[in-house]
Amino acid sequence: MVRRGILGLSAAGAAVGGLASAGLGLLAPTSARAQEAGTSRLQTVLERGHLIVGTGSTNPPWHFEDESGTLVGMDIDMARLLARGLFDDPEKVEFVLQGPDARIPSLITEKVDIVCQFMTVTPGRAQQADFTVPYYREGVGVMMMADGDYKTFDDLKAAGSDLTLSALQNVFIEDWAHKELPEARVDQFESPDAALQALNARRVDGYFGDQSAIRWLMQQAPDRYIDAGRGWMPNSYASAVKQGDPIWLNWVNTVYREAMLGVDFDYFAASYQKWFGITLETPKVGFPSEFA
Amino acid sequence: MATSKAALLLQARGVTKSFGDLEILKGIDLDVRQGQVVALIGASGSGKTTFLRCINLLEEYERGEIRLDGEQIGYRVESRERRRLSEAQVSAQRARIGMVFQSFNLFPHMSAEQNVMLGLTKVRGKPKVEAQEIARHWLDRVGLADRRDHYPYQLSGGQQQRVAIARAVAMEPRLLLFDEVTSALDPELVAEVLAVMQDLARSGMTMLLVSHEMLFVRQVADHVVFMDGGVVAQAGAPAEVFERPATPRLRQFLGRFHGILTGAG
Amino acid sequence: MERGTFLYEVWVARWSLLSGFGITLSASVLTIAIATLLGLILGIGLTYGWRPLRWLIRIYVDALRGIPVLVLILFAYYGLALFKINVPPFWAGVIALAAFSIAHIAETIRGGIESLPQGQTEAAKAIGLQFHQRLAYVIIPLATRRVLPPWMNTCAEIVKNTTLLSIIGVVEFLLSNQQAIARNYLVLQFYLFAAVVYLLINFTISQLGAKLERRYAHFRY
Amino acid sequence: MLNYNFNWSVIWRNWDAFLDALLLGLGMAVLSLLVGCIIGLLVAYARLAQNRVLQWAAWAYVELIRNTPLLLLVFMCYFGLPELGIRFLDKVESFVLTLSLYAGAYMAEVFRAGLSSIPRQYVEAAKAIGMRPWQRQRWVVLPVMFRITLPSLSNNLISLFKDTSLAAAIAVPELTFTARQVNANTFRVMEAWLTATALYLVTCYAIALALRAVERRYASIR
Repeated sequence: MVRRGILGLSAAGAAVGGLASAGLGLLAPTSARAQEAGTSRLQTVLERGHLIVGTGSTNPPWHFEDESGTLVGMDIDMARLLARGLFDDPEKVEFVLQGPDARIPSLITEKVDIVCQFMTVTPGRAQQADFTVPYYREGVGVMMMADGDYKTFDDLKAAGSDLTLSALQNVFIEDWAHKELPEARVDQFESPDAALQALNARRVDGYFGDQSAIRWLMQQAPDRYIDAGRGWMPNSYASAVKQGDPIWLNWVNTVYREAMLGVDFDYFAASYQKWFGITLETPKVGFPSEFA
Repeated sequence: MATSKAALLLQARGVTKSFGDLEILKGIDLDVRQGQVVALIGASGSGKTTFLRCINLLEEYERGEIRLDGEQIGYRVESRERRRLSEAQVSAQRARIGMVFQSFNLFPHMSAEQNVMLGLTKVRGKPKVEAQEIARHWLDRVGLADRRDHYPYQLSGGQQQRVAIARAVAMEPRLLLFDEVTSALDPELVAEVLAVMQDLARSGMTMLLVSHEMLFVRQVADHVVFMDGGVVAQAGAPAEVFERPATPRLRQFLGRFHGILTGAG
Repeated sequence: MERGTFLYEVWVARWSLLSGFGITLSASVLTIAIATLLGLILGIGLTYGWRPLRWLIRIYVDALRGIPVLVLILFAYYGLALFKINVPPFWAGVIALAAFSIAHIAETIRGGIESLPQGQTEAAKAIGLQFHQRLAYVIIPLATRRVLPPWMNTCAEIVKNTTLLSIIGVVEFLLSNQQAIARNYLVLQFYLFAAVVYLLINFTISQLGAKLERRYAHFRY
Repeated sequence: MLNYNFNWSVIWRNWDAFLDALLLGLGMAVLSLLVGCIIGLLVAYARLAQNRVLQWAAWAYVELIRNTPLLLLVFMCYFGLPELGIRFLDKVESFVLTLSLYAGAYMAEVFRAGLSSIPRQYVEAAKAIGMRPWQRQRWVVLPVMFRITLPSLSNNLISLFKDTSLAAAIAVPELTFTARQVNANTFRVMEAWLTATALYLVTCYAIALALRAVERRYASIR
């Protein structure tokens, strides 16, 4: 079940309501609050009968639409895992599609129960939302055209200020690029499509982005691109929930941890294989590795 | 004033002109001698204005020829074929013929002085200072010395027409054409324009005018041409044309101005 | 058809392109409907309104016409969220487009009404019609003819402006083409394809407009 | 009602960026208008020319450009031209090219209307003092048309300035891009967008005022 504000009809009612409230009070939240005061979100979700997850739709391999128009990706798999844990049915999820900037606001305003949207854990964000345990360690890298001027990371470094990279607009993106390529210029685009287009059109020399995305793109068009072969700036991807609900946070953490190390490992490993092309090693039996 | 002994300046022979199927000029013959004031009169639709415009090549004509100082206007005949002259040659010929229009046609984006100067600097190639001097002289002559920096919209119709006359005269044309120059004016403004024209006529300027001001024509013109249905129906000295109209059409035409003519004449 | 050729890729992307086309059309139609209705009301208010009301509308109209549509769209998308108004991107876009077009249509309507000869209104007054009757039977029908051409222009502008919705992630026709390009790299082909489709939409609108104009052509005054 | 605490220090810290962005946008708009006027003039003359092919080509140019969304044209120029081997334009130049072509189509219509509205008599008066064809255009037709079309010229400049916001889509650091950047960096949504909006409004108003003064200066045609 995907709720989205596109092909008008279903959303028309909601939007007319939105217009009306915009005209009237400028506040009245239009969707029912996801949580009653005093009880845990866990209880609310169970009573409601489905989970509401905030995510996006334009960033493979995390959350995107496949050729049949179905929402898929690593974030989506994590959300379905939660639904399975709650209702024994991975389909009982409602996805609310939102832009990256809406991730924290939608939690604060309780529009969603949880955000699964390639969210980088930072101390600043942790002040506004509670992060779950991370389920992916991301790094940034550069991808070039296979028939372009630059073949290796050393070529990029040597290019100095002649080098232009495209990237998805982001708070830290320029600083991160400059850590390894201090003189490179970074053109920031609103959508990952546009950033990639800029590389395809050879408007830029390289696409600067998440290694997961680069790996995915290289898989899709193996002869077209080359990976500069250098990753830096480690950062952790986790889900986030509204602050101040330890029961809910703990439940999600439990599911995630056991996906990575316990009963749901096979499900998790299959997703890793599918989206990142990474084969995970089966956790060793014996002493739990997280305390090793 | 000019007599028949003066040199022939303009010579039109068998000029015909049609708009589509409608034949407006059916073979006009006309001579204008140096220093003469020739007036074209006739009912509207008789072809006076069209003929005037042919002289300045604002209209193309099909057959016949118009010569200025013996040089054919607008066309040359080459192995019996009539060819139109180049735009540059036509422009040069036009520069020798001045024209004043019914609707003044002052350039709206230029002051009175600039209007007069434009042709002097761009066509005659005179230096700006000299052009300005000439412009001021002529504006002074038409009584508008104090209006030279005014734009057309700031001038009355009569003043605009006087600027237009100054603009035409300043080019020192061999011949000056006037196309019903007082028709668009309020009655009280007509006199000031006619006065300027009379002044020009006295100074020896060769003029060909289309006018409905019969009194003025009678007083100022040396030669009057009555046009009717695209041909010259009668021509001669004013006294002759006005007092001995040869055709009923001319009698009828003049009858409309009877009061004015007898009253003043 | 071979994989990688333009027609094959259009075929593969047909549903996504169709849905994009549908979104472009629905966004355009909704915007045109809202903007025309409210623009008409504001336009009448701007012409006949009580003075302070007129000023208010004037400020709205002038302000909205001085802001880029893209900024309005981004503002509606990011800004309204702060008022806890749950607006999905599609509707944020429609609201912004409509807000902008209302201003244009209101101004058009005012111009149309004010260009009517005074005599018409006076004649309507003279036969004793009340304000709303004069509006309904005389002024609006007569102004329609004047307003029709600029209104059709605004409609075409609205269709073109719906492409800006792609920037806040609404998968309208342009973005559906870009998604296809992201898969198959047929940049020029798909952009030209998109251009032709927009051209056809706007051409249809202008044909429709010409037809309407002919129908109203007998209103001469 | 609005639980949002304004913090304008973000804007002051980024004030230079906003001003640079504003100047870049204005510069692109003015440049596009100038180039667009040249294109527009040529196209307008082509549309009024005797030659059928020329007429048709000019018509096709105007209709194609005016009925295609600007954003699409921006993408075509930026992403598409390199496919054709045209690589020497950077993002700003490619945007200015797009906007110039766009302005050209609109100015062509403005100029065509202006040229056809010039009374035939002015040209005749110019003919009568012996001016050659190009002199008539240069000293009479064009100056008069310029004065007639001045109001549309200022409207077009304002439109073009607003259209520079689309350059943000190809990462040109103009106002919209800067507002989005500040927004992304600081999460100060309201401050960033209000600032951008105010700068757009004030600039558009200033352009309108300035050009109205120019119009008055050239108001000799009534």
